[in-house]
Amino acid sequence: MYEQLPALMILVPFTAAPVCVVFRHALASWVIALAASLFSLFAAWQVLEHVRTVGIIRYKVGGWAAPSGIEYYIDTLNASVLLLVSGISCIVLVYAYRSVIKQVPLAKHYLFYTAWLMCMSGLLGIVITGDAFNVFVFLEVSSLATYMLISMGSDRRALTASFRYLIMGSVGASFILIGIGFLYAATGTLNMIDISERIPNSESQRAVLVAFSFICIGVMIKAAIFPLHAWLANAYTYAPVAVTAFLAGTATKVSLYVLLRFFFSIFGYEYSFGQLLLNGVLLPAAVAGFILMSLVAVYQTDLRRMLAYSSVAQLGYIVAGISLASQAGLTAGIVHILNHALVKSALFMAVGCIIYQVGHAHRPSFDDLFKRMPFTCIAFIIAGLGLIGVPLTVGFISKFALIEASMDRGWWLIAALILVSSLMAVVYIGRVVEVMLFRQSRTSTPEVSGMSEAPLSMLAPMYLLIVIGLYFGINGDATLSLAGEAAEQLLGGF
Amino acid sequence: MEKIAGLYSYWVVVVLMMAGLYIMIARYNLVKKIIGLGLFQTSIFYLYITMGKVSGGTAPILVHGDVQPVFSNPVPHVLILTAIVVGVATSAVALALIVRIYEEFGSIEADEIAIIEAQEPEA
Amino acid sequence: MNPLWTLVPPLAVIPFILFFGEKRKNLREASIIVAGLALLLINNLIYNDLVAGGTPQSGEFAIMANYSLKLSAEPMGVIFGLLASFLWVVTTVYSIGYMRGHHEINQTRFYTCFALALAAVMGAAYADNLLTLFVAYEVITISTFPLVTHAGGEAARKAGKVYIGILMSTSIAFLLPAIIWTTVVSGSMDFVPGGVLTGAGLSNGSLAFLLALFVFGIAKSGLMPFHRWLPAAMVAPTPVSALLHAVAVVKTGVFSLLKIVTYTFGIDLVTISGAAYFLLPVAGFTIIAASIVAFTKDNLKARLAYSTIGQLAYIVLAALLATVMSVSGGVLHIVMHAFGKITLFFCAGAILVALHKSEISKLNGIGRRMPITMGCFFIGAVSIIGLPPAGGAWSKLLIAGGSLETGTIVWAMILMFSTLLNIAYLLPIPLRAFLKPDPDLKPGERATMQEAPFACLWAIMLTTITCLVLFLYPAPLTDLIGMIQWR
Amino acid sequence: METLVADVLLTFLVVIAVGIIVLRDLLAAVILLGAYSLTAAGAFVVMDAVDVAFTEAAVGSGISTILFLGALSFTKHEQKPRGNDSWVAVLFVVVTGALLIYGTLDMPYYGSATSAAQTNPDLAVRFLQQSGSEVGPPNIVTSVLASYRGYDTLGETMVVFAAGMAVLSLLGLKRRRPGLEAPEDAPGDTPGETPADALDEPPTSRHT
Repeated sequence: MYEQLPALMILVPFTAAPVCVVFRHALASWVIALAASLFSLFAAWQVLEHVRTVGIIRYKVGGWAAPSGIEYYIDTLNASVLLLVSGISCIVLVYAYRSVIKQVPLAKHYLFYTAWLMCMSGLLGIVITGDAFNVFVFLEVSSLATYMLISMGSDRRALTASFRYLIMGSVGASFILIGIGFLYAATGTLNMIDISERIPNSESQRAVLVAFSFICIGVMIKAAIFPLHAWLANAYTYAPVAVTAFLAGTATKVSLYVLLRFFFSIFGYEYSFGQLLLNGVLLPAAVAGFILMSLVAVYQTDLRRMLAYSSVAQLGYIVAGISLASQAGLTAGIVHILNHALVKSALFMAVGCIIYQVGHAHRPSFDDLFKRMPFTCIAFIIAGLGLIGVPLTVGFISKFALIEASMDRGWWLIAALILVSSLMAVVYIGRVVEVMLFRQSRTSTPEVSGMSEAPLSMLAPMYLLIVIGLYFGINGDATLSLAGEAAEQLLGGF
Repeated sequence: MEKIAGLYSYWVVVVLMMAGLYIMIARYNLVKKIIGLGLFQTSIFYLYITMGKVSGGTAPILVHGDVQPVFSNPVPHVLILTAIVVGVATSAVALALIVRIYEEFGSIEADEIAIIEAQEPEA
Repeated sequence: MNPLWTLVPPLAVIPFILFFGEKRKNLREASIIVAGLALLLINNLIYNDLVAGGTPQSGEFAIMANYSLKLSAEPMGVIFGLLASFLWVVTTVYSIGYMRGHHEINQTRFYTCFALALAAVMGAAYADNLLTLFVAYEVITISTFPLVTHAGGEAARKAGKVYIGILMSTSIAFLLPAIIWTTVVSGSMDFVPGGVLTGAGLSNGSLAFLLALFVFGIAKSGLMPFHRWLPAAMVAPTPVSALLHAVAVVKTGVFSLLKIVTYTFGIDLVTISGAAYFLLPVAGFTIIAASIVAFTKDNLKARLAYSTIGQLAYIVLAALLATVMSVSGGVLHIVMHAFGKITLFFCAGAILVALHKSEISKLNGIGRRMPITMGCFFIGAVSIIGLPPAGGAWSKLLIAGGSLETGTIVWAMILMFSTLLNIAYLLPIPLRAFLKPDPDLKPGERATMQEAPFACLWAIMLTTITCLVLFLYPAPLTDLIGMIQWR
Repeated sequence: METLVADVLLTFLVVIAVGIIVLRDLLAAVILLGAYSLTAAGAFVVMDAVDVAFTEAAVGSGISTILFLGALSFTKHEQKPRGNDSWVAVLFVVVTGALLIYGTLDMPYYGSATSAAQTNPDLAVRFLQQSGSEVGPPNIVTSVLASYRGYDTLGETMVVFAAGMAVLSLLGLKRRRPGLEAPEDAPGDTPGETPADALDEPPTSRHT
């Protein structure tokens, strides 16, 4: 049983999904989804413990040893991402229950939770596998479920947002498929470790290079890295807000994980960064991303859209850390994957609470928000400070690590630009906080001036996430050492 | 010359793939985009299968007896069998979305829908 | 005594404040005073330890692999800690009178944030490394934001925007990279006698740039051009202004700078590298410009705010001159200016509560109605100007002496000129109050006493007396400053 | 001989692809896409991928075409004459294609029996030589699909399930958006009056 946990982590939510359809009952499917997520969380936690104490897990799926069969390859990096995905899923699921009641028709609830389970297990499947083609398959599982979840948004623009994402996502997935095809032609294998061993001896180095570029572009589309982020803003804005909170913390992070795996484990550090592709293309894209997207976020009036652009900007930080390609830079990038997931999910949950009570997230139309929803506002402020990178929040840990790493490499300009972009975060978060605290009710009807907080079942998970964030902000060593271990393993190749 | 003979079928397939990709990104009609996606994906399948072909080989099905003929590589076939189903599944979801979009917006042209969306108030 | 204990009273009192709330005001305020006295006692114990030759310090709390939060007591920190805890008690007593007399709203929130800010000030005072200092610095910024915007409404919104905008932006844009840079080149964040940057191999130009990042990054010290937050914060209730402008916020700024000059750079490195040359004129300019602007302000609190900017620039100047004498003068000036300026702010608040006047031009003749307040105002002004028999004389003397040590007289000239300006903008206020006729009185009518509530008055007298005592008996302070390890 | 057949089919595919690009009648384009799949299936047979050919014919040209036709029956049949000249798109496609062609330059030639893929002892060689004894069925593709890479097939099943649920969620239930916002009259019931059609007012844009 214990040895089978890696497989069960995926299979339990997979099996739970059809069960939800069988029951066709809102509450029942929520309970099933939550139970399955909790199980995955437990399994991910056990796996992480095992990886950190005993060592890397290589699990033969279906009994065939790699490279003939498909295997799971779990080291510190993907064990942490597994924990992140299943953890965020659990927390946001609790939150989702009430939120979804307002945003999705009751008859569709069981489908909603089915899709949620599919999405989560698809993401877990991408992360856990050690087989290149398998990544593609599970990418599609999670993508289809994501398109479905986004299309359930109550605004009709959710449909077009979902469609746009589908087009971009399919192009990305097709690019990855092409890349894997070229890799197979060049190496004759699909297992990641096997590929990495065979690449240096391959007679088809051009094919390897093209495979590298296509996988890189394909994954960058899925990860919404600037300038391939066009799908993200509308998708995050019009999806049911619980879905946005879930995706913001998991989907793009998983894609970044895939990027890391391909760059460092499969192609290898020397290959990836010897081709001038990364330093020449990726770093400018990252920097342009976090500067421009922070600027765009400043001018957004819809909170969800603002946070969506902010996400693209924050992904830029992560990519910048990766592009440093040093132990310190990689550590900073990985730790920001975890930290930003915590912060951004919490922020979207706070916005969801506002939407739940106020009915919209349009900043200029708020009034008396702090008086009406003090707990939500406080949560938003704390998480916002985390986004800015104030000390004792997670944002500070990762920003500090990132700036230190870039200064260490002597990349002063990057460090300076990161700071400029942080200042923009002060502005866009500050604008919201200002409205929350100071915008008086213009209609001045005394009866609405009372407190009307979101339900406890939404506040509690949000605060749980905030507390986790604060904990890792104060005890940053916990995440940093994890990320450091992962970075070390990545730089060492397989 | 030998190179051209050995590789041109790849090149043609690349052109086909790009035709599909072009339709996906250049055409405003949503259905046409999905047709382009189908074209793109089918061409990728073709690329894979091309890679598996061995001259003078046969379909990878074992025959009775001790001596087996030369087989083409079965691995791309396996992968593409999965990919075909995945591709059609994606198309199905996309088409369902298009039907819903048509119901809501009365159009299946991306530019027209964008204009309608721009006129709506912020969510 | 572990300096960590200093965080306990201000944090432990918060639940009590929230629990007692508006309904049991007396208990709420009594609990704060008890906490304040406890804090004062703890600081005193730390002081005793230090004087006895001990090195009171806390354990390390690692928030990142190589970087931890740690508190430890050294002379500068003990002075600042004692000062802040003493003035917390006094300000609390004063605010009891002020807030009730002025019928302020949301007093519970006010006292909560006040306590939180105090805890952060303690953290800054005893910070053992740059990281701890930075954390405390940011917590002060955030926890005082609700104090600045206490009144609510449009004016508070604008002021709050400027306040948080400048303080947070500069700290992120300049202070944070300066800290990380220091860490990258020296491998350490600790405050070490003689400075960690000595021998780190930075060129003079880099050192100058790094120092500039620190000086401008610590916008709490009010150096131009990042001083705008200080007058903006004027919309806050007067006890807040007193706290912000005399103790917590601004003093954290200059205190941090003094510590960084002494323990990160080392005063020798600053002198030898010439890093401060191009920053000294900025401080000099701020001293003069702020004094001139103060002269043009009719609003009493605004005039005091600009006066503060000028006085803080003295300390910045003292830090940048980086001689033993000037830095000692800077440390001493933290205390002297604190008592002088808090007296003046208390007086301004008392006038507001008693007579509802805030413009200087309207203060004619009020000396008859508020003789004690205006008398204290006079002594506070004398201390700020730097004249005997008030404490401000000593610190100004030391800074001026230190400036002469560097071999040029230009900085001493600036100090002298600004003293003249101080006289010109401060002394007319008590003179106007005592000598000009009261326009509200009919001829022949006698003024009646209209002093502020007793709690306010008590606090004002206490700080005034301290100003005088510090002139006569500065020995404990100077002894403590003598214990600073410069190298 | 078989190369020649494959080449002829490949030429057909190019012709069909051009047709799909040029044609504005969606119905015709869908039919052409079906034909494209069918032709590709034929080529797959020539290239010894009979299982793939069968699936492509059934799923790619059969089911897929039916899905398209079904969707078209709910929407419009014609693509409007816009978005035909996108130089950015052309440039992007040309660059991408050129990169791909560059990648093929040192690939094993078509039909090579000594390529890395063909000679990998752990994958192709093992499947060809040992699947009979290790798994059983004579069809090696089946063995690999069901056994060695059975986990992919599980994923594939989940994709189909997810797609089914997505279609069900989009179309299968009562067609109504959730009730948070004010009830809106559904456009699209009367296509002649939809906002999109109003955009076509200047008749000049309808030129052919």
